[in-house]
Amino acid sequence: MATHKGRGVSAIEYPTGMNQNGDPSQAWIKIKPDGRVDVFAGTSDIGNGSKTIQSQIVADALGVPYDWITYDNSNTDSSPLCTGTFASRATFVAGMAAKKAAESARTKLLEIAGKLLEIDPADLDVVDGEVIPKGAPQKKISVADVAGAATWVYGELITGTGAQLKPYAAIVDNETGRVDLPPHSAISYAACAAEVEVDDETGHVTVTHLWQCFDVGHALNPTLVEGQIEGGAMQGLGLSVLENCYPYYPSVEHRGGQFGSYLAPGMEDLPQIDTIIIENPSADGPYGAKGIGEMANNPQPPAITAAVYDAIGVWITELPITPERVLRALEAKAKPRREGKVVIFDEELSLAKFAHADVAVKFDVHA
Amino acid sequence: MKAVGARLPRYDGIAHVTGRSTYVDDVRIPGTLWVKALRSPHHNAAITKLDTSPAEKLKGVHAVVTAADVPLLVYGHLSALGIPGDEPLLADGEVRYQGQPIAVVAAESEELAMAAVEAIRIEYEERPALFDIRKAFDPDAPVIHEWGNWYPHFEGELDRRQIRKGDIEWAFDKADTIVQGVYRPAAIEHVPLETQVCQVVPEADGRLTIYSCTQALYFSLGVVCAHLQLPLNKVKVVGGTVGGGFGGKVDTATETMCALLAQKSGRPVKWRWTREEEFLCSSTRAPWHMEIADAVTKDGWILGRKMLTLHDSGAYARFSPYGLTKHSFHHAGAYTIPNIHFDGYVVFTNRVPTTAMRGFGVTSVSFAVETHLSRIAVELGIDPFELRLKNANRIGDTTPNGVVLTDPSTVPTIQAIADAIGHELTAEYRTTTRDTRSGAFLPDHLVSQLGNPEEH
Amino acid sequence: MNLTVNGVAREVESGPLTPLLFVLRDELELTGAKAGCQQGGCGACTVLVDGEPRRSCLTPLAAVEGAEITTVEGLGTPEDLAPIQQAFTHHYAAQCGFCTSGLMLAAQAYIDHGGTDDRHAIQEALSGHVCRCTGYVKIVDAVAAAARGDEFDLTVTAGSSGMTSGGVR
Amino acid sequence: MPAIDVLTPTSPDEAVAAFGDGTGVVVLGGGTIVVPEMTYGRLKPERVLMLGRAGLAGISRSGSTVTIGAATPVADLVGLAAPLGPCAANVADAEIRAQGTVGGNLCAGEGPEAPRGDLQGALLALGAVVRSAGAGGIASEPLEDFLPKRRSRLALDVSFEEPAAGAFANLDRPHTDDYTALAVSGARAADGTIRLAATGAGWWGLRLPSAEAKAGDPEAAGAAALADVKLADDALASAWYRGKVLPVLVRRVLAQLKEIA
Repeated sequence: MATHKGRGVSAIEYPTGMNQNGDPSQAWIKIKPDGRVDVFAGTSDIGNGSKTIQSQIVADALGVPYDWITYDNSNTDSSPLCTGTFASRATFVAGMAAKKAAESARTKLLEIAGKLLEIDPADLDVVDGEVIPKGAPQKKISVADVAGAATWVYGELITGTGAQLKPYAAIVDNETGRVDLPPHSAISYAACAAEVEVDDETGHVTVTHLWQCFDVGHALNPTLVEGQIEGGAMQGLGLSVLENCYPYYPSVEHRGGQFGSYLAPGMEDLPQIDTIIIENPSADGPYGAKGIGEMANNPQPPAITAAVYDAIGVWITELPITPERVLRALEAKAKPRREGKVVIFDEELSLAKFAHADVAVKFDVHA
Repeated sequence: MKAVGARLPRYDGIAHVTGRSTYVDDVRIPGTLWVKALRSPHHNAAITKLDTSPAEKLKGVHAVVTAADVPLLVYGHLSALGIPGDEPLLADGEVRYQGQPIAVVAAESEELAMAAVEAIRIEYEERPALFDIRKAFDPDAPVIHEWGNWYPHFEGELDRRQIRKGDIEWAFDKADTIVQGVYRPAAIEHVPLETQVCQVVPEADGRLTIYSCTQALYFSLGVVCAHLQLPLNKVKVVGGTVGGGFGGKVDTATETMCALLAQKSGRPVKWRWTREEEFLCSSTRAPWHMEIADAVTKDGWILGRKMLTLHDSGAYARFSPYGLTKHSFHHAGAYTIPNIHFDGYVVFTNRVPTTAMRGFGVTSVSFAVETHLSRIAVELGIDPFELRLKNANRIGDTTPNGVVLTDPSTVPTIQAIADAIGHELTAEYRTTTRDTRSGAFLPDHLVSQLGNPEEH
Repeated sequence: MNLTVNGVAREVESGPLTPLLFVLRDELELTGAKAGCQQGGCGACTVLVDGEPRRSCLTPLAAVEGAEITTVEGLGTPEDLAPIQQAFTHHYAAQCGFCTSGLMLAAQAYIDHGGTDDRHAIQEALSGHVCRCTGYVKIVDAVAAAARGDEFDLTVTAGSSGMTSGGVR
Repeated sequence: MPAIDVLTPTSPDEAVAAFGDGTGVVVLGGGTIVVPEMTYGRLKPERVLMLGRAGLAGISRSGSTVTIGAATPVADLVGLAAPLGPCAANVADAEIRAQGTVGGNLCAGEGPEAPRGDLQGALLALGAVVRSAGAGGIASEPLEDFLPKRRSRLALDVSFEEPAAGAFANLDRPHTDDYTALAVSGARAADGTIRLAATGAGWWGLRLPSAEAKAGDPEAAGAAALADVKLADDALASAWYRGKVLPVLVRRVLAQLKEIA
């Protein structure tokens, strides 16, 4: 038996928000008479932490402590529209709606405070739950006092609404796929290196180490970003070497209906994961954030595939890289076919191998 | 203290660790009926007989719903994006995948609901099925979808998503080497620990309250109201706390059927999918078939890329046309490739419809193009880091469909990984930045590709 | 049938073959244990039976007659979290939260049986629990910290082992 | 729904009496296999015999003979010598091992998607004898003979002579609640006889007599093992793959045995 080690690398990019945009999110805020803040948004928290992140955004945009925020995403009666928690949009798009709602509530808050203090609202700031006149901090009053005055003195409700929508980028040329507007919001970038060990007798691949670097724009909560990145790494590992709904794809036979036969990554599959977070703030996300939730499982499969090649000298380009595929590849030791300057890999997998000849010609990517 | 940037604990963290977060299955509603579905055992078949009356006659069975009960049976979930509908809420005269729901029942207990499903009389006439997308275009392939075997409605009229840029013929002529490869990532289950689950309560005022594990409350609201032909104020979707989604809970898989059963029975209903239903009947990440031919120079410049993508959509379109378009926009990866020829097809097969999953459309293409780059590096004998850094997107580079990039980070992320694993880069690559191309990083063939970020 | 659940003697009426999971969830309305698969495959339903972690979906009521059952509701309250709950909070070991109660109870048993902060031992002990989110790094961090008897500041969370900031580039 | 008759014997004799000839009785040991089948509506028993309190658990030794009660949890075997100890340690995860029983592992029906009965290979290699009850009374017989009729018998205990050396090799794909895609167990008796058996090479554990006959030549033994099995495709592995790896595992087991003087 021989165990072979190998390393591979990859670099990827991924857009934030729905492709072509056109996906609105909205939020609204009301401030209670003691200054505490209720945020209403329709963003589901699927574990990604959108309740937390949007509360943090509102706290800073308003200038109040985090624990003053109540976040309600519980139903469609009280919450305005959010397109949903997908497309890496919960922080970037929905978070921007929450930020705008907080800014609009802040404007209203300062308007009341201005009346109360007889100071131009433009000369007021809100910090840690207090309204502070610029240059005259001794005159500061609490947000609670302002909210109380709004309720009991001025007969006003301090609210704010916010909506975020980048217009839909239509394809204006079917020939080239050209669009009339940028079809994405901020693009995030990542690179990854993987180290594997391959048993050349059983074909078993163990991912031993992943190094990853993500440009997250700005980590609004570093711990939650880590959760996304590490979670994505494990799902990427699953894509690479474990998971398959159809073990004999394209056949539908032997599809697994149990955890015993569908190989979701388990705790014992966990490799060493080292991650570097870099922050190049986005121009248009809340506080410079980008959305990296989804891309977190994209860089591992190509890095692991290259690492397997580095270990045993064969390319396995059907995922997952199961022990069976490793043994079949080692047995075939396929070499690319060379035709002049053209190097053709994987002919045995190609459409041309399976389709009728005239179909194959139509779909040929060959020069 | 600034909240943004701080390592604050989760808003719902204490609720999570004390078991007090309320997921849909945890909502207790007295008098709730259990829901179960009759699902197709066949991959492709005509339904020649369907008689639900034996189930309806069982004591304790309060409602059975079939296609005939749905006010709007077919609703295009992405009709706003010009993607028409093809999938009936419940099978109507034919089934196109194993596990497709045909009828749903609501009964006093889970056992009784299972018995009611078994009591429904149904007969099928099996048809030949199609599973291999590489054979879908063949003249003798069985035609398995009303639109043919591949989606024909891109921008209302195209049967493929097409991207063209520059002069692909020039790139392939000029290339020193052309490297071709085929890439096939698999279908993946989302496997949220919380399976699909829904409860619907018919309220006294005629409204429906839907407790949903959806990732998109308003999206589900819109889908339910469309099928039921109700204004948005007649339905309240309650949710927001979800036991994992990963894209699979954008499908509105249970809500509409439960709403119809609640309406028909006048009772609260609950449907919690078993893990087997989740594994075998819920949508998956799509399998993809990608063929790439890259025209490269011997010193590692990628002059052009030809790419063919087949996206295995399963039996219906769902979000696949959207996913393929996103895929096409990103098929150059994190690099500038001046000459592009991309054709992509959404292909139907008789498997469970595929849907969005983390990285939708791009996970596949990242795997394909990055593995391809690793192969090119080996083929040319070039360091894989340096091959990437050479072609890496820079400020002012343009995407396959011509959009100018303003803040790409490919260069710093690759450099950071090289540092992390102790991979020595030459000075040229160690010191290069993401700034606008110049010098050795601006060969003649890229000059005309640069756009002005200021105009972006 | 009689059980002691979280220290309280309970008489339950569910049938003898009813899985303990549904006795807890449906009869006793303790919903912390989750019905993740009902196949024994995921660990979301794990509770302690006489101090040992057991998949409650696989356990018929009659098999645990007279036993002491501990569910997540018996670990601690929001005002007075058990150390393992503090560890999971501080180390951000719960994302969607659905696997959390089963994992914490298994971790509690691991620590009660003298488990240490050895990462491989923790991975082996908890290997029956799927976290799809998948927060394994932080879960192992949390269990290791609880096994060491760390003190936890619940106003902040900890960064993962293996994370570094690359700053702005 | 008709009520299910639940029998909870408190002694081995009561268990044997309650089982009778086994007609219409579903035996529930730890519940890891039977309970999900009931939950999913595939198993609708009329009578369920619960073994948890029947006094059938425990490991005893008499001289070099080891006897394991049928209701002994798999976890209790983990500390035993190879092949049984490492084989038991490879079963699913710690919680399932603590709940699933030896008897259940020997008597379970085929799984819907993958082989079950991880311990069968190790016990076959050990030449284990099963004592069981049912039609015709209590009988003892070699595990090979017992396995084909396991669905109609109530296993009481299984015993074997401690080997001079034991070995176990498996495909290690660690994940939750897994069944063994393929494993090979080997044992060398005091007289030098080598017995080999596989789990995952068929729907239950199988002896590998052709491999045993060539045990002195690991390469030849590995190849010969293929003659002893009828390999199947399932969700875990294809027949092709199992055919490739069975010889590897046989070789590894024989190598391990050789290392133990």
